[in-house]
This record gives sequence, structure tokens and C-alpha cells, in this order.
Amino acid sequence: MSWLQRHIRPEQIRELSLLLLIIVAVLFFGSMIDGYYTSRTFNRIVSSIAIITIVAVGQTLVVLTRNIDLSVGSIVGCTAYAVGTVLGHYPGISPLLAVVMAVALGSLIGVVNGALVAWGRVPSIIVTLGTLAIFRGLLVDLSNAKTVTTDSLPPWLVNLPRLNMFSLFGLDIPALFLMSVIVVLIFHLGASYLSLGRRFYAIGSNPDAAALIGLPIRRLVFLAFVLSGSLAGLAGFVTLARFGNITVESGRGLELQVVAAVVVGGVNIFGGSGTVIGAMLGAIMIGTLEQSLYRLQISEFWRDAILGLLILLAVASDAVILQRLRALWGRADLKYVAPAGKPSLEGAHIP
Amino acid sequence: MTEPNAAFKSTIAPTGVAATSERRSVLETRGIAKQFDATQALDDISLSLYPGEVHALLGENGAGKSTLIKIITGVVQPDRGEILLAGDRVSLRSAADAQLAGIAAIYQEPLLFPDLTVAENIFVSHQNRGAVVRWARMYQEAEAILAELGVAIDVRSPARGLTLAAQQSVEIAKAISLNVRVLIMDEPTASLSAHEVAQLFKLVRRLRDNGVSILFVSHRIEEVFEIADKVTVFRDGRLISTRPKSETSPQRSIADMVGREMGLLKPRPLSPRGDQLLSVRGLGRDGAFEDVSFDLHRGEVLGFGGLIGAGRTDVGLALFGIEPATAGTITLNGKEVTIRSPREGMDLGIAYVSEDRRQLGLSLPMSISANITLPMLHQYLDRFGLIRHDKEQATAEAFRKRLSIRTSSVDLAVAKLSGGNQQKVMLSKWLNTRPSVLILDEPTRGIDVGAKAEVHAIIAELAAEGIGIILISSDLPEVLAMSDRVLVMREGRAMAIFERKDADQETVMTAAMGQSSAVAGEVAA
Amino acid sequence: MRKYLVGAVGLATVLCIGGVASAGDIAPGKAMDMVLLPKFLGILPFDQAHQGAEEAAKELKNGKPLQFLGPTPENSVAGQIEITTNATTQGVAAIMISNNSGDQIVPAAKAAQAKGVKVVTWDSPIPSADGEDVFVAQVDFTETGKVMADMALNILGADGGKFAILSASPDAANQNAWIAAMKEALKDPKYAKLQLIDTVYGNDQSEASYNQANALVDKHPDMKLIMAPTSVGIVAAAKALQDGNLCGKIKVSGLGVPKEMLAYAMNGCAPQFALWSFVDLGYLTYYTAYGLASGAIKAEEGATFKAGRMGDYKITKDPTRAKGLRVLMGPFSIYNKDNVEAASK
Amino acid sequence: MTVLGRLKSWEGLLLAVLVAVVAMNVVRSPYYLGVTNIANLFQLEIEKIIVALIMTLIIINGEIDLSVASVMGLSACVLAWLFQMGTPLPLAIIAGLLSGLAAGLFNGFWVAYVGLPSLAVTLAGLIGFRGIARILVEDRAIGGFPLWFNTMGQQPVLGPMTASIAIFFVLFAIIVVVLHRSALGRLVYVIGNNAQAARYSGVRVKRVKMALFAASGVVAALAGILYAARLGSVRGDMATGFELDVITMVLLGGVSIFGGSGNLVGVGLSILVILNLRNGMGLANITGNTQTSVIGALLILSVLVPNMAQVLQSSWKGRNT
Repeated sequence: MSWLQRHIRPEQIRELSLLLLIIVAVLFFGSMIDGYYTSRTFNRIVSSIAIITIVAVGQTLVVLTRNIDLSVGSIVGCTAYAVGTVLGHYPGISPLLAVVMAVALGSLIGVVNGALVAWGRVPSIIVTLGTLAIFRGLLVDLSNAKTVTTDSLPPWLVNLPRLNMFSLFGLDIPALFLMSVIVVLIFHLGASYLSLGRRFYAIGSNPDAAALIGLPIRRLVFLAFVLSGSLAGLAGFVTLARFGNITVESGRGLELQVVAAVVVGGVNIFGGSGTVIGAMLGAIMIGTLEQSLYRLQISEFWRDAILGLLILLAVASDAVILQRLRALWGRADLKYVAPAGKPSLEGAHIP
Repeated sequence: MTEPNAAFKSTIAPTGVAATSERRSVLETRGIAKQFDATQALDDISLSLYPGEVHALLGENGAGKSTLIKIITGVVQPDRGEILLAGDRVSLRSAADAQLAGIAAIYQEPLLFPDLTVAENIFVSHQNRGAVVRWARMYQEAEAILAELGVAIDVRSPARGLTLAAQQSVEIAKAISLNVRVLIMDEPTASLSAHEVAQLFKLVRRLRDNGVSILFVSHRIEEVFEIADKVTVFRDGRLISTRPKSETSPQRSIADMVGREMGLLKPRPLSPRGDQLLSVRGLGRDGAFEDVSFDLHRGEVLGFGGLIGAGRTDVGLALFGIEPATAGTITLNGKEVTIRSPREGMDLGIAYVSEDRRQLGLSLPMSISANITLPMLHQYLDRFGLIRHDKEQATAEAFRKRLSIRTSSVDLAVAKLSGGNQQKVMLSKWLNTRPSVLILDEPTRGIDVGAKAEVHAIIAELAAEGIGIILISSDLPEVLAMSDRVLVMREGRAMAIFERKDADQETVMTAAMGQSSAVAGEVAA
Repeated sequence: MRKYLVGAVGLATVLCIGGVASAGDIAPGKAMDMVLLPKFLGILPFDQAHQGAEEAAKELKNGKPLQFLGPTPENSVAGQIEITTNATTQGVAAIMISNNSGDQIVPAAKAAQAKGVKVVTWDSPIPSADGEDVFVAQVDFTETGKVMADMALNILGADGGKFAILSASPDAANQNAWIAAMKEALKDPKYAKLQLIDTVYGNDQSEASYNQANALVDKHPDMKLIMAPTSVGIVAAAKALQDGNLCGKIKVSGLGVPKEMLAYAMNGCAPQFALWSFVDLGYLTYYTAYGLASGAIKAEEGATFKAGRMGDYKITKDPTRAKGLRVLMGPFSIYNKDNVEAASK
Repeated sequence: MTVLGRLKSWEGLLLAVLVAVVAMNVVRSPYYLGVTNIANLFQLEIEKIIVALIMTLIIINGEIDLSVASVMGLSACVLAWLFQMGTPLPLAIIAGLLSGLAAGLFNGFWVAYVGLPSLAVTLAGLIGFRGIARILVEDRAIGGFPLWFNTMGQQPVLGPMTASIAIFFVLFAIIVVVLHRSALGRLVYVIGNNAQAARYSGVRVKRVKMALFAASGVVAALAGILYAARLGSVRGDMATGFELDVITMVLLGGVSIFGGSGNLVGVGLSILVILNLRNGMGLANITGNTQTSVIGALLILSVLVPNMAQVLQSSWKGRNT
């Protein structure tokens, strides 16, 4: 136990168990569906989760700070549509510039959310529930509800979903999926090895203490929303590439899947704990379900019901099991020992 | 806050500053003043802290101690006056500024980050450790610092789940890591066991010997005189006196605090013990307390003595059904009963007045009358099940007179009342349930002297009416003065029951702290 | 973009202008509030219909501007009801509905008629025809079924194969009618080898349709064709197959806008698909509604009128529904790699 | 400012806004002041405002129920599914209501007895209940209900009022009494303010929360059935996204998202404001999305305005917060 306690934290156990759950799910589907273990199944799953994953990373940062961003679906829609339209008019634009545009636009929208939450002091659920509607409405009005269609897009973009970077054990790794993995890695390292990253955890873990030691809480919350926005923007670009045809409805309802991924991934809905990797695992879990269920004879309509149950289980396990684990870990408590270099005072010890 | 005795202002001028003036002060405040709304929280405070000394700060609640701390730590900005660090003026605009200046504070409830590791908690406030976290190095340094303090905590484990004592060790380690020059400790011992206090003081002395200047705030005067080199007393936002320990005494400090000689509390006249009301045998709850047995008679005040965390409150909670007992028997009026919820406790005529007025005792935004009638709401309904406000008002008014609650109207939100009056509302609320057994948990904590006396009078009155009262209090003189008998608890066990005549501070304290020094405060459990 | 090309299938195009000597002329210059209500905003064909209606409005010199109001897809039903109700309240002269809500629109439509509002449906009718004055049919719905069946046969060839349908929303009256008609047509022995194995719905949303197409591919490894009688569905399906590098073994067909389908027609993903001119449909619809509202046309069997540049039309019973009147526009255009480029200009 | 004081001024503000909106509608549209239009104004949003009533209690109690829209869909789908399998409609209706009750009890169990955050639990419900609805109806549209059922949602019965509207007003009266005069109402506030203190006063906190969520489920189910009656047909995705409007109505009414404060006068006013806004925009030919985004803006402003007011006030006092 003590070895366990030293080297693995409850949170990591949480993630390992999710990984286990995914494997179980895959084995289950594999046993139920013949021809399940094919590169296409793999391709389906990874390319379907690319979008959710990228958005979930941003969502994780926001949730860590005890907030939530429900407007991501609308941000994805807006950026996908805007970038699509621009590329429609100027097909010459370089891929890099297109991505930059998407990210920039996304973060710009994120600024609105961030400012309202951080300085407007409006609870994030209210702000983003509102902007969820506002951004969508603006998109419909400003675009006159026109549609971006594949034919107007440059070929490199239309073909991007088919572009495989390399293949692993005969499984092709699509560029878009690779992109999402890179995003996850970058942000995971940032969250665990940058002081900045740790501060997101700090302010979510105990805002009062954070304020007392002078952490710039408002600025950090603001930053979290901007990052969430910019990643949603990036996801918007991926959406554009993947679906090609972008109606003003694009991305509607995505926020639910993303929040689901984050919660299932073990990010505490009330801030302070959870990891980016966990969020990705959550996304993979959801993607696997989504892409596998309809291949069973039961209809794909079971997906949402199961997803709802998953979220509940995730939260419940956090509340009940994780508390137990933490209590267990917490026992590793203080002992009074001889102060370094000084003779022993008294070796009293608290059980 | 205003005090009833504000009339007699002490004429004692600040003294003793000269005694140490040859040494250079590390921190000095000059003429600090701060006003909140109408209240003059601080007025012309000039105070000097010197390296290598423990400087105690005494004063009743609202005397201005915490405001001064907030100002020194940069949390609050003063209206007037200046702060000097090692002789030169500084302006502390934020807590971060104060930290950079080498000033750190430790509060009664340590402010740690439960989700961050112990090591991170120690170094989190270092603004200058670079953009990248070097985990290995951080763990080493954290372990080193803790070892230096003579405590061992797994620096890799999250702070969540550490005991208060452990958390305070972490706070101190944090302070050391910032190599502070001034360490402010605001009631650090309030919720520590005797043993933990002893350990804490060891740390404090070690810091002092290393030349740190410590500002020590506490309500436990005996502790103050154990640890402090110098004692400063505040009252009504003004600095009344600053004296070396050698030149003062607990009595004298108290006199300064309250502005009048406060002799021992006037003992409540012993009442003839009525017939038996409540009989508890071998009561226990896993992890909290065990094998507690006692009898309570009509008109008797049974004091619960002991240190905070000795399990006295847990016994109260068990009797009231909030944290039901898992072992033992409760016999009420000769009938054995089981109490599994507050509702059941109330129905049996038991009332528990919580120690935490603001969080557990009252619903602050709601009106006085609504608070008073809450437990008995079902008695205030008409035949359609709707609430009869007139009847509520009547009840509230009755209690307002009986306990002389000072308020313009009983429709006022409780939040608007002073601590003492809130306490009275809470008493009214439970007296309204016509209890035969009344459990009072720290009924006078954090209320001013005047209100305290009133509450004592009420307790005496209720006992005279034949109510059996269990008085849980960490204020030893209070327990001794009010109780017919005193039950002393330690580590969740009933150590002894003293008749008033046999009970005095020493006997009770020895019983409460036990002999062996290996006493473990079971705050941990 | 109004080009009629006789389809490569060479199917008989039904035109209803035969035998009408003197059609009633519609007097321009009346100022009437008219509302054009698509299934929902955000897809190309409805924009084209809007364009056509505006053109007609200009010709007919209607003093009042045309209102083009649409709901959002996820609340299309309630939205269409709300817009209809509000239009009624405003006492507009005519509402032109592409009905997306089955018979759920009936109460609102009846209320409108009760207030003297002319209710003209286009593109997608009210199944029960209650509360509807006349339906402007783009093509004969039975014919649509045949056309789709024929395209399927052409693509899959003589030895046929399995195919699935990717439709719009489950209660889109027109799609349902077409699918029914197609199933009917398939009974003909010459289609014996064509096997319809599944029908799914993408609710005219790009992502949903894309995912549904992928789902079909995974569910039915031996499927050879996806038939999508919806402009959103067909493009999404084509994109999905292309992304899956599956255009070699699975084809796409159905009803699509040439402009959107150009690439896929050229690269062989969608060798053949059909459509009519939505611009003309909007144009004709507006003429019909204007005529009814201005009293120039009676909504009764046999009434005839001249719809500007499109010539003469006649109101007939709708053979594809139990009751109800229709104006039949037609004809179909079948597109393939030879004519699609020209059509998407 | 005391909670009470703030509310008073807040309702004053709402009243002013309402007057302004109505005035604007009267000026902008000649059709606004018509009996049928006033009826339509309620009719077109009736399901949402019914749910808003119960949501008020939930939020004052310090919780939130994001699953209401899905419960609406669920009850309607249960009804349709059973009806289609030949169950007599009255039975199907009862079953629909029961499904709502079940959903409510489910939420309540996890929140009250397991102690999970209602935000997370009802988010799961939002997705899960919708899922069950979809399982039942898949992607069909089930209709063909008997005339009397559709009439209930469509035809005026009392003057210009449909049965749905009548039900709303009855429910409103009931909930006003419950919240502001009954013991339960008092407990709702007490718990919303400080659940712990309530428990220490012998209040059966769990039961109250359970009861509220159950009620929320039933009312949402009722609304879902009325919605089915109004549309005359049921789809798996019906009422999607209604929670936004419902929550907006409550919060705009001055109910604190943190619980403990707010009242039905405010909510009643905010409902009128929103209905008139939507109706006015509808008559001005402003449709769906734009209306929704205006509602979204209102939602934000309803919290932002008082906040900023407080900030200004305190900065005036020169007191740092």
C-alpha cells in the first residue's frame, strides 16, 4: 500500500480505471461485432474524437478554475463558418494562416466570456449559457443563414481528413487526430510543469488562499476562458476540414459531449483536480461508444442514455470512492521527529 | 463593534517601548488608522516588532487585532499612518507585497490548497521560482525544511486530509521557505490539542531563536504568558499598553483588555439537585468518542470541560441525533430511547445550541422571528397548513423581551445583529422548543463581556426553571462558575466528574490533559 | 441557373401546360404582405427559392417587401408554427410554407385560413392537405420515386445490389412521399435486383448526415449505393465516402444541387443525381400565392394562370395525396459529369 | 443592500422594463393589442413558463435542474410510444406523468441522499433522459392523437385561453401560496440559505430536496404532454434546449443562482417581460435565433447589472472588497 501511496495518487487511479473501462468496452464491442478490430473502426473513432478532444482540453482548464464553458459549441460553429467563408473567397490562403485565423477568432470570442466572468463577476454557467445563444444568433444573422459548401473550399482542406501522417501497427494516424494529440500533450505538460498551469489548479482548489497569497485570480480565470475559446476555434477549423459543408447549425450541442468527456475523464466539476489526459480519455470513451453502438443490433439511440449514466457514475465515483481513497492517502500524516541536526526532543507520534 | 464598558477608558499610557529601543525594529507601524463604515476599527496604532522576540497581541473580539494583521499583511490598506520595515517606509499594496517584504501570516484555519501536494503548498507563493516547476528539486527542499522543523509529512501527498496540526506545520514551513522576518500567528492554537500546542510552541521558539520576529495573537491568556516575551493589549481599536512579560501579569492584561478589574466570574448559586432527567451509559460513536457515562438532573448545570477536540461536541451531537451514537444507552425520564435524527432529539425534548452561530446555528439572511420559530414551524400553521405570521411575531416579541434582544424589529435579518444578540436569538429558537434538556456548546464564544454576563444570567434562570443544562465550554472559569458538576473529557473519553466544590482549574486541567506527555490530541481522528 | 436538360435516363418529363388555351392573367401592382417560410434557414436550395420569389415579386411590382422567415432546424416544428401564427396575427395576405412538420402545422394553418390568409405550400406539402389552399409541387412525387429508382439501376447496373436511403427529417412530408414512391416503383420486376436495406435520417444537418453516412458504411459492408433525396444529405454522404476513400466501391445518388455536387460528380463519387430548379420553384410559388391572394386565381381544380416567364399552369387534384390541390412545376434535370459543370455556373 | 431591499428594487426595474417593452410593442405593431395575440403570446411559450414556476422553487432551494427539457421530451415520448402500441390515451398520459415523477425521484435521490451536485446530476439527466426518449421513439414522428387531446393544447376553452394557459395560471396561484405562505416554502428558503443550519434545526433537508425534484419532474412531464398536445405529434428531439429559456425566466426574475433569495412576483414579471419581448420580435418578423440570443443577453444582464451596481456602490463608499 505504502508503495502505491508514494507513487500513485488517487487521481491517477481514477484515470487508470477509466483506461481499463475503455479497454473493457473495446473488448466487449469486439466480441459482439465481427470485423470490429479493423483499421477503419480505429480510424472512425480517432477522427470522430479529434474535435471533442481539442475542445475538452480547453474545457478542462476552465473547469479546473471552478467554472464551466457551455458556449464552446457555438464558438466552434462560428469559427468553422467564418474561416470557411474566408477560404471560400480567398482560396489562396495558406493552411497555417487559416489555422491562426481560427484560433485568433476563437480566443477573441473567449475574451467576451472571460471578461464577463472574471470582471463582470457573473457565474460562468449563466454567462456561457447566454453566450451559447448569443454567438449562435449572431452567426445566423451575420451570415444570412448561408451555407459553406465543400466546392468553395480549397482542395488541401477538403482532403485534410484523408491525410495520414504515419501508420502504427498498420493503423493509419490521421493528421487531424495527431493534431489533437499534440494539443493534449502540450497542455498536459503545461498544466503539470508550468507554474502558470499549477496556478489554475491552485485557484480552483482554494480561491481564498489563492487570493491571500496574491495570485491574480481574475486574470487566470480570464486566461482560462480565452484558452478555451482559442481551442474551440482550433476545433472549429478541424470541423470545417472534416465536414466541409458548414451550416449555421454546425457544432450545436457539442458542449454537452465535451462537458461529458471532461466529467467522465475525472476532472472535478468543482475545480482543483483533474488532468488534460483524463479529459482525452473521457473523449475516447465517448467516441468509442458513439462509433461502436450503432454497429450492434441495438440502435444508436442508446448512446445518450448510456452517456448520461456514465456521467452520473463518474461524478458518483468522484464523490464516494475518490473521497475514500483520499482519506486513505491522507493518513500519511505528520510525525514529530528529531529536528535535523538537533538532538531528539521527544518522539511522540500521532496515530 | 461597541462595548458596554466603553465608558471607562483606561488611562494607562503605552509604555515599555523604550525598554528595547536600542535594538533596531524589524517592523514598525506609526499612527495606523482604519475605518469601516461607522466603526473606527483602528486608531493611531504605533507598534514595533523586534527580531528574535515573540510579541503577543491581546484583545477582545473586535478590538482591532485582525484588522491590524490584515494591514500588516497588505490585505487591507490603512486610511492613515505608515509602516516601516527595518527603518524605511514601505507600502504594502497586496499580500504578495507583504510576502516579498518577508512578512507571513498563519491563521487559525490554515489556508492550504487541498488538491496541491504538500511541497507545492510550501512553495506555491514563491513568485520567483521561474516558469517551470522542477518537481524533484521542490520535493527535496520541502523535505529539508520540514526536517529542520522536526516534523515529517509525505511532501508528495495532497494537502487534502492533513490534520490541522499538520496543516499548520506546512504553513510554518511555507513561512520559513520564504525566510520571513516577521511571522504573524492569528489564534494558531485555537483548535489544537495540548500536545500539538506544545509542539507548535517548540517550533515558535526555534524560529524566535533564529531571529524571526513573531506576532502572536491568542485568546488563551495562559498560552500567551507561556510563549510571549512582550504583551500588547488592544481595546476598541486602540493600543492600550505594551509591556515586557516581566512587567505584567494575566490579571493586569485582562484589566487592560476590558478596561476594568474583572475579578473571577461570580459563581452561580448552587441549586438543590432535582430528580434524574437524563442518564447516559457507555455512549460512543466510532472514531469520535467512547464509553461516556453520566447523569443529568432537573435544574442542574453539568459542565463539559476539556480541550477543544476532546469529543465534547460529539457527545452533544450524538444526544441531539445529528451524529447518532453507535454504542451505549440513553435513558430519558426513566425510558430508554434511541435518537437517530435531530427531529427525534427535539421530539424527546432535547435541544442543542451549536458552537458555530453563523454556519450551523442561524439562517443569517432570514428574519429574527423566522429563525426563532423554525424548529417548531408546524405549531405556527393554520388549518390550511399556511404560516400564521401574527403568531410568529408574538413568539418572537416574547423572547425579545425575555432575553432582552436588542433590535429595532423582529422582522430584521439576523445578520444585522451583533454577536451577542445573535446568540440570544439562537437561545430563543431552542427555548421555544420547550426543552427539558438543553445542550449549550460554547454559548459565550466570541461575544463581548456584557453579552457574556447576560448569557450566564439566562443559564442560571433556565436552570432555576428546572431545565437540565449541559454546558460545553473551553472557557474554564466559565465552566467552573456555572456548573453544579463538571465532566472532563479527553481523547473522546470521560476522564472524571467533579462536584463544584472539588473542582478548580488545576484539577480540571490535569484531568483534561492527563499526565503522560505522550498525550495524543485526537483532533486527528 | 435555369437549365432543363433531358436526363440521360430519358425519362418522360411530365408537364401540365398541355391543353390550356387562355390562362388567367395575374394583374401586377397589388401591395400585399407575403411570407416565404422555408423548412429552416441555412441551406442553399431555400436561398435559391428565395431568390426566385424575389424575382417574381419584382415582376409583379408588389409594393410590400417579401418576408423570408425561417426557424432553426432543432426547433423547426415549433418555429414554423410560431411564424405562421405571428404572420396570421399580422393579417398577411399569403403564407408560403415548405412544411417540415407533418400535420403538426395544421392547427396554425387552419387558423390562418380562418383569418383569410392564403396558405400555399411548396417543396413539401401538408400531408392531410388540411389548412392548405394549394401545393406547388416541384415535380410529380410518384415520378421522383421512379427517377431515383432509375438512377439507382443505372449506377448499380444490371446485376444490381444493396443500397440504403439517407433522408432528411423523419416527418418531412416530401422526402417521405418520395421514399414511399420509390419503394412502390421498386416493385417493378426490372428493379428486382435492387435491394433497399436501410433508411436513416440526417435531419438536414451536415454533421449528422456525415456521421449517418459513415454509420451506413460500417453497418452494411456489402452496401453499394447511398440514395439521399436531400441536398444536404447527398453532399455530406459524398464527402464521407471520399474521406473514407470508398468512392471506388460505394456510390452516392439522390437529389443534389449541381454547384455543391460538382467535385463529386467529376471524381465519380456521385455519377448521377437529379434536381429541379429551386429558383423556378420559388418563382412559381410566389406567382401562385400572389394570384390567390389578389383573387386572380381561385384555389379549385381546373383553374389556370400564367406564371410570368415560366408560362401557363393549371391547378389539379394532387394524385399523390388523398385530397388536396397542386400546381405541378417539373421537370426533372438529371446531372452527370457531362452536364454538371455547365449547370453549376 | 439587504437581499430584500435588492429584490424590491429589482422588481421595480423589471416592472419598468415590462412597461417599456409593452409600450414599444403597442407602438411598433397594430396587431399587438388583440385578444388572440395576447393569448398566442402565452400559447407559444406556455410549456416553458409552466416549467419556470417549479424551477423557481428548485433554484431558491439552492439547486438547479438542467434536465427539465429532456424530461419534457421523455414524458411526451413515453406517452406517444404507449399510445402507438394501442394503450388508451388517458393511461398513456398518466404513464407520461409517472415517467416524469420517476425522473424527478432519480435526480432527487442522487442529489439529496447521495449528496452529488445537482448541476452534474441533472446534466447527466439532460443527456440521459433525452436518450431514453430517443430509444422509445427513435427517429419517428408519432401523431394521430384523438381530437380531444390536440384540442387541449390548441383550441380556446375559457374565452381565448386554451386549457394549457388555464393550467398555467392555476399552477402559478398554487406555487405562489406554497412558496410564500406555506411551511414548505419557508423551508425552501431556509435550506437555500444554509442547508447545514437547517439540518441543525431539525429540518428534514433531504425530504424537502427530494420532494422538489420529484415535483420538478412531474411538472416538466405535464409541460411535455401539453407540448405534445399543442403540436399534435411527438418527436424524440422535442423541447431540446428549453432549459435556457426556463432558467433565464427564473434568474431574470431576481432569483439568486446561489439560492436563498428571490420570489414569484419577480419571476412572474420576468415571464411577462420575456413573453412580450418574444411576441414583439415575432410581430416584427425577427425569428428564432435572434430572439434566443436576445434572451441570452437578458440572462447575462440580469446578473451583470446588479453586480455592477454593487461594485459601483461599494467603490463609491471607497471601501475595498
